[in-house]
Amino acid sequence: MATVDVDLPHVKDEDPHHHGPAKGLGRWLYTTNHKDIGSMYLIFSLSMFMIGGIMALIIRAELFQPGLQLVEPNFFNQMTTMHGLIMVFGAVMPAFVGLANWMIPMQIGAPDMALPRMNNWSFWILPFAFLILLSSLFMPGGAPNFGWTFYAPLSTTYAPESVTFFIFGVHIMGASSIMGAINIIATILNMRAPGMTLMKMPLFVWTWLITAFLLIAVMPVLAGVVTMMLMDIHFGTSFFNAAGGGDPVLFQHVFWFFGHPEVYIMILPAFGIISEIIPTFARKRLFGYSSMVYAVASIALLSFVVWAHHMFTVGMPLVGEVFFMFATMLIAVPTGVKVFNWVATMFRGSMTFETPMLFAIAFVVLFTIGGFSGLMLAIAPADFQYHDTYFVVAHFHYVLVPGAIFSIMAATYYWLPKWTGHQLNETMGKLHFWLSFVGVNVTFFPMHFVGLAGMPRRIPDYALQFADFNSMASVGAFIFGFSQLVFIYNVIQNVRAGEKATAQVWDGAQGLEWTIPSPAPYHTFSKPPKVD
Amino acid sequence: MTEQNQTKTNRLVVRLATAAIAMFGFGFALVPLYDVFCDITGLNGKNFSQGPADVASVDRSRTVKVQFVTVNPADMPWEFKPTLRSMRVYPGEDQTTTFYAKNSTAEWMVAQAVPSVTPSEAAPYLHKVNCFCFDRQPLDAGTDTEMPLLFVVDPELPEHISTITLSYALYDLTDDQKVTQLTLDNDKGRTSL
Amino acid sequence: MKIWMLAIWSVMASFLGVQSNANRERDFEHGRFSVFIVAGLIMTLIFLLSVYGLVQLVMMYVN
Amino acid sequence: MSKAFTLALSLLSTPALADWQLNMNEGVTALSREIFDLHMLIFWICVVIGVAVFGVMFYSIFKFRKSKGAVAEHWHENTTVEVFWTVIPSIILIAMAVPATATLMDMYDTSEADVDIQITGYQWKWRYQYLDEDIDFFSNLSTPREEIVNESAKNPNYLLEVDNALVIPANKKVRFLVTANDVIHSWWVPHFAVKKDAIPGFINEAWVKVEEPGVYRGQCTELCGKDHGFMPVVVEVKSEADYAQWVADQKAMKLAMANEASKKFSMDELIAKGEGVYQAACAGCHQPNGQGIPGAFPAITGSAIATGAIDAHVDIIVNGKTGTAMQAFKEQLSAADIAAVVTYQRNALGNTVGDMVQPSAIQK
Repeated sequence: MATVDVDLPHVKDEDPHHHGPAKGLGRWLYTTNHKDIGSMYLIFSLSMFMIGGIMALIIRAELFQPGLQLVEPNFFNQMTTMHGLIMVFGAVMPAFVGLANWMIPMQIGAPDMALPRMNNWSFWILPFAFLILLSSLFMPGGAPNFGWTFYAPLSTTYAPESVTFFIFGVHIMGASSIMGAINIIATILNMRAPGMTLMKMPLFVWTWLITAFLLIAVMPVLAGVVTMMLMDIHFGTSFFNAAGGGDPVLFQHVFWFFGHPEVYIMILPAFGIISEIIPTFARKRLFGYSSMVYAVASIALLSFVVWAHHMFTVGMPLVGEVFFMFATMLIAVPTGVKVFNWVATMFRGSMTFETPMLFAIAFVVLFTIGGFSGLMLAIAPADFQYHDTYFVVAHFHYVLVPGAIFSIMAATYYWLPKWTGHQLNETMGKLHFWLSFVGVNVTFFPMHFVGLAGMPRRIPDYALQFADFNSMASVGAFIFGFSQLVFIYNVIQNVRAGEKATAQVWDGAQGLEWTIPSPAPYHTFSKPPKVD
Repeated sequence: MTEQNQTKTNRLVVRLATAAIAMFGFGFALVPLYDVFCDITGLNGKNFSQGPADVASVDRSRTVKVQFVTVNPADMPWEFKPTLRSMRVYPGEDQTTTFYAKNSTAEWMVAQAVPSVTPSEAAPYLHKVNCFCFDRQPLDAGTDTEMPLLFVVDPELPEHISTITLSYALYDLTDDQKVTQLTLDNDKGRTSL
Repeated sequence: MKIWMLAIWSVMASFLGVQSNANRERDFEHGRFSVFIVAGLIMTLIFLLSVYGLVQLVMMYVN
Repeated sequence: MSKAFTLALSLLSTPALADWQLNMNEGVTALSREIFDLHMLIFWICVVIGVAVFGVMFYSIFKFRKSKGAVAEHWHENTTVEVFWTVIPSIILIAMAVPATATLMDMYDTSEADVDIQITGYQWKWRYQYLDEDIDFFSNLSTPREEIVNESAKNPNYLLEVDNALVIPANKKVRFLVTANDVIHSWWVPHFAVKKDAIPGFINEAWVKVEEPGVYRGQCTELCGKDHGFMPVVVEVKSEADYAQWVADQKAMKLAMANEASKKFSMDELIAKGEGVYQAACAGCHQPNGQGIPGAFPAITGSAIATGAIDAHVDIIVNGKTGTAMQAFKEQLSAADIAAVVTYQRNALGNTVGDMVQPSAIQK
């Protein structure tokens, strides 16, 4: 991140008659303040993370032992589907949008987001989207039970009636993401403080700019595919119904055309966060800032040409298999290489290991393990043995839980003193880290083994040879699950009390957000800072 | 937000919004794009060639085994099977075969056969000159029929392909037909007034 | 024309994931945003076709 | 109370054979071994790169600590090093692509097969049709329900056992034509390294040439609804002689079943046979006690159809009911089975209608 030396705007010269936040519920309902909306996104994401987590614990409790103990198979499928949907669209994406809302204006010296009212609206439709989705749990026929990838015809002709609620839920989530993305692009491109050129922007802002373009390109395609589903179910078309000339494989192509860029949408902001945290605690500038920016930009384009590596066993002609294998292996290069940049940043640095740094290092190690299993999955012939087994479940949980979730936790611990003005309780933070670290590995590493041994995905019960590793995974899941209560305690504790945090907060921190006092005043950078 | 910044933002937002709507359209454009792509590569064993194929000459140097397979999806009660399990054909030579269908239920029904070819690489080379799958096949209660298929294997079929399997999934479209029939009658009724 | 050549070269560098600070400053100083988007799309198309060509080559070579 | 008891019972019954299999099955075909080698090759490449990267990282973590007085240096760019550590993995990947493409091409071999078998995925069972012989049967999960709900100990092949296994000859190329009847399934036998999605309305093909006779087990690998985890694949590979013998037995059995349809049964014989058929084919939805699941699957006890006209009862089993989950069992059950299960449903599960139907009266 380019070094930024800027004169500290002292609080006094804020315009004196400016008013603090409104009082009561109205503050949150009508707020157009990027900090309030950021907090609401993060609180919403944390609650969704808990709900999704409870569903994960139900799944793991059932899979603790062979035999059906707790739930009957149809409800189990509902749990896996809702767990996937809520974690992807409810926990990870809103958390990143919340962090973007909080930090981007402060990092580029802007007073607020470019379109504050749209910002409010794109948050407030989210709780209703998930209310619609979650209410389908109580409808006759139950919630969606066709997996978060909702392949046709299971999700069209053979779906429970609540599928229509699922479709409208996804429509609204998509609208919220698109509006959020438009808002972020407009803010980054038009509202940077003078002197804050694109070259000097922190990497978190860069990765979010690229993610926003990805969102605008693919969320409409997701809206398109669920609209096609709606027409198939209710208006008698046959996009995906072979009887009327449609094709279920068409669904998979259009879904994964959205799906693969979506997984990059869920990891690029994490790259940005880690690229902010490691330089701070290594007290050394990020190694190869330009390479990171260019590599992230190339991912935005290359992620559109590899979607069919999710479909190697669907019966593609040989030309298709070989093409998507080559393309997937080639685009792994700009993605994987970033890890070397982080390690090079640490090399010859001067490191301290507070909680954010612990999470960041765990991210680099465990995300790379997920990246390696991803590389193994790219080998098409081997994928015939891996596809739709627990090996794939282990892969994407390694890139999502120690990947996206750990980076969100790292960001929260990193910027919380700036938001609340209180220093972090390091011991509690470390307790949460080590519990999560152990829980995540005990949960997901055994899944590699049962997956290779032949256990398919999304099954409520399994053969005896998979029993031992599954019970271990379930124990790990409960450890990881309950250690998130420590996280909630840490956050609430930090909001309520703690030593006064300085503006700088972290010794090695660079960037505009550290030039304003902690807690960050309600309105910051009303007058743009001088950045040279 | 200075004045000039505001207009710049508005123009940017309009451009981004149109991009989002364009991508929504692109999502739907993927459907015809997919069919064109399938027709060229035979992806998923589909080919939409209908009618006589301009085939060079009969290639008597090799024979290709063409197998016939039938599937009754969902709750299709008809009995449906090929009269001939497989044939050895010369590429370029017109061939005919029939498929037996019996409607053993107590009501009039109409069905639509959906073809699929494997290996998908061979799909563009199997030309269906005339096939019962081109249109819907009605059957009265308790009656049966033999439905014709005229096809020719294109001599340009790659050498390494020696067996082509053509499968038909027979779908029950009785309800769909009744709905379309209803609308047709209404139109006729309305026009005749 | 020089802008286009530089843009193409930068996009290829970004596909590899390596870019020097100097080049980046040059790109951001002189390059125009739209030029980079178009160059990026063209290069992605070229990447697509070259991988497809490679696949056809490998297929021809085998049988 | 009973749920707590079953939970306790299941926790106590630690499975007989604890198995800590860590790696992929090497398999019994040339292709599955090739795939296993590819798997191990890419695995070791990842381990080597991992050790290198994490080595440098943990070295830095221990060596360059502030508490040990490390002072951070100020370089933050070195394009040559970056090019170096980008080109090396690219070369490794390209090198990796060569054997992978070779194996993939072997898998898409289109030479003539000795045996062609059509595999059709149904909601929650497989159907095997031998194209050259007139053999056609369904393969249902045969794990007893008591084991699944933990009322009795689990046998070693728990959830991986079927009533009629697919039988194929060893050392012969067997070609599978994979399709589906309702939703997308996926036919997978880990030891063959064969996995192909079964897509309704379309046909896919896969092939295998197994070297050693034996029984090989797999499962459906694409979410297909309620009992996705309960439709296993069992393939019995026999030597050529045994296979020919098996084909002959199947033909003989078909003949026996044909004349069984003309035989006269007593009421008790029908009810006894009917109970077995009910547990295998109907209990999945209508539940073993015939109560069904309200809102999803109707109950048999006191059902209007089961106690009404017997012809309507037969017709709904033979032709199913469009638009509902009730399938047409015409192809899945023999005439004798249908007659038996109809008689059983009318004279058991709380119904006492008292009439019966002979297999010869079943119109298929």
